[in-house]
Amino acid sequence: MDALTLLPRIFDGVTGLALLLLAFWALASPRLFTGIVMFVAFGLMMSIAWVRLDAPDIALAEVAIGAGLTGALLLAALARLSAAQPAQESTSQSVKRKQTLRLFRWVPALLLAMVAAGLAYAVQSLPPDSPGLSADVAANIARSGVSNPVTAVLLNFRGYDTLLEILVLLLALISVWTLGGLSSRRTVSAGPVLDVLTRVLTPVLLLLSAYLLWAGARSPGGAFQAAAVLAAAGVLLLLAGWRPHPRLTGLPLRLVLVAGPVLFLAFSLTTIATGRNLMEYPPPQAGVLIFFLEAAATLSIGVTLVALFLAERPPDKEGQ
Amino acid sequence: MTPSEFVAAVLLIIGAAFFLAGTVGLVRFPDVYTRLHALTKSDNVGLGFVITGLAVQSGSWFVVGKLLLIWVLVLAAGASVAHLIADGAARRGVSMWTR
Amino acid sequence: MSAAHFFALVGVGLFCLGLYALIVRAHLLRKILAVNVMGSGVFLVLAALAKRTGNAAPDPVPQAMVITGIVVAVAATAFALVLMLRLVAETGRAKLPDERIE
Amino acid sequence: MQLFDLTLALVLLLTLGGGVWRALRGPSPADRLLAVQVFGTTAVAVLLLLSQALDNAALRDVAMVFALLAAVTAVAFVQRAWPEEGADHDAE
Repeated sequence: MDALTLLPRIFDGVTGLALLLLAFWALASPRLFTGIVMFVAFGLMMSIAWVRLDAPDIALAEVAIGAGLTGALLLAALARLSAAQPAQESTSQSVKRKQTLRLFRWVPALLLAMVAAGLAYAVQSLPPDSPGLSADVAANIARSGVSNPVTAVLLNFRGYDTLLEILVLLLALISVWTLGGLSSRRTVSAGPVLDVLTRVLTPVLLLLSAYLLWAGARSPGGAFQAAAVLAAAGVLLLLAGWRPHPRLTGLPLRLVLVAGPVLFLAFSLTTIATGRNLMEYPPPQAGVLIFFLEAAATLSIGVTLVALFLAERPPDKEGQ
Repeated sequence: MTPSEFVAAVLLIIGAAFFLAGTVGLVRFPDVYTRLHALTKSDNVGLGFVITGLAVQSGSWFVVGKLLLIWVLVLAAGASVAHLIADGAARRGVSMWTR
Repeated sequence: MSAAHFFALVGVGLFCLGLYALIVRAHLLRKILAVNVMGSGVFLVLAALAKRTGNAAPDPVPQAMVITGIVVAVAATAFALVLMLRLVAETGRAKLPDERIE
Repeated sequence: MQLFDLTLALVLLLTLGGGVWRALRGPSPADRLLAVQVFGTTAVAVLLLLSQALDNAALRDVAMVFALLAAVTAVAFVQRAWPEEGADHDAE
């Protein structure tokens, strides 16, 4: 076997092993903080795995969400957790019980080893070559309005997936608000360096978000990646101490949140009313329609993610 | 091997050496400030050499521009983060290593 | 073994690792991490199986589903974290109630 | 050159082991966070090398997103999750 076929295999092997080890330490390290650090590193390693699997679209999404959002979400939650719950001693009774429980850990371990063996056998017995739906996508890509097959699937062939996903995000935010949200925390003042960093990075991030949205039609990118970068800009602003003006968190915020879903729903209803299938684009206008729907989806998803990070419930009416 | 390929290879190897040195420093240095110092070497110089080497390889001005943009962004973010961590550690009274 | 099958097996490993931690770790934040690792394992299996196309471009349909899944996972994580913090605010513990201890 | 770039990417991937060791060892939270920063920068370099070796221009976009967002986790740590020295809340 020559070096040019062997080397990628070694690379894949190292990546796979690193994934398993990082996941193990994320779940097994004694400190929560170490676990979170390992989980963030795990996400970064996942993006290398996506690259090796010829999935740059997924790599972009993983990087944008893993580097920008997940770490910030988990660390902010950990901070609130330590503020709410000072370190507590375990009672001797619970320690004893823990020890008994630890003795019986081999039961789930054994069961899961069997599950793993079964799943591994199932994966191994799948045929090595299976084009799946790629031939169908390739046959219809010219009518979809975009040339990036992943964007074509997300926005055209299976546009209802994206519609439902936006609704799921909105549902998550509504659930957070229904729980009463979290009380706002004292803001640590940003200091001059972070202040300048935020001022420089935020416009660049907005530009990058717009670029990914625009590039998604023909190369990796698209609404989700753009939205994740947009959300990262918002998270950075929140971390630097910026808060939206109260006048913006009432009706304007809610209008932005529902802009994407409403536009998608309106479009779906229009396609049905004009005798087409659900979300079947008229081929000549497909490219333009997809772009506008994606732009609205980007804005709504991005703002929803920022609101999920903030997790504060805005007042129902001004002055209340 | 053409001269430009040779130059690219040398630059890339220097870059990788800086990454290696940064990792050794991260493992071996005694406190958070010195480790930060080692880390910023791989950030700035290591990535800088790797990017210069790749720029020599690429043969397209568009790619060179993008690579330089990436380097500038990493520099700005890395320097700011290094300052934030060092400043935070100093304000929390993390003691410095003395011989 | 092809790269596709190898990464699919890694995905299976991640799923089982996450499921085990979900069962044995008591802290809720750790359980949230465990569910995320399980999700990553599933995504890895999906995207790896999409690559069984030889040298041609991989199947875009599973890839699109994984992208949707990643965004849904982060939203679900955010919601789960808020749920956890509410539970801590109510009970003072970041663990699920266990009657036999109290 | 393709072989050379791939080898170098593999070497950089292996240097991440040092970062993981530091993240596990600590001792302070800041030390653990440094490992994340090393991961970020090294991953940018690996992605750029892979982009050249596999001739895939999209990976440079991935590296760019990475470069821009690497700061966000660190800022979240400094602004929110960094406990006062001596305080140790994060043990379970």
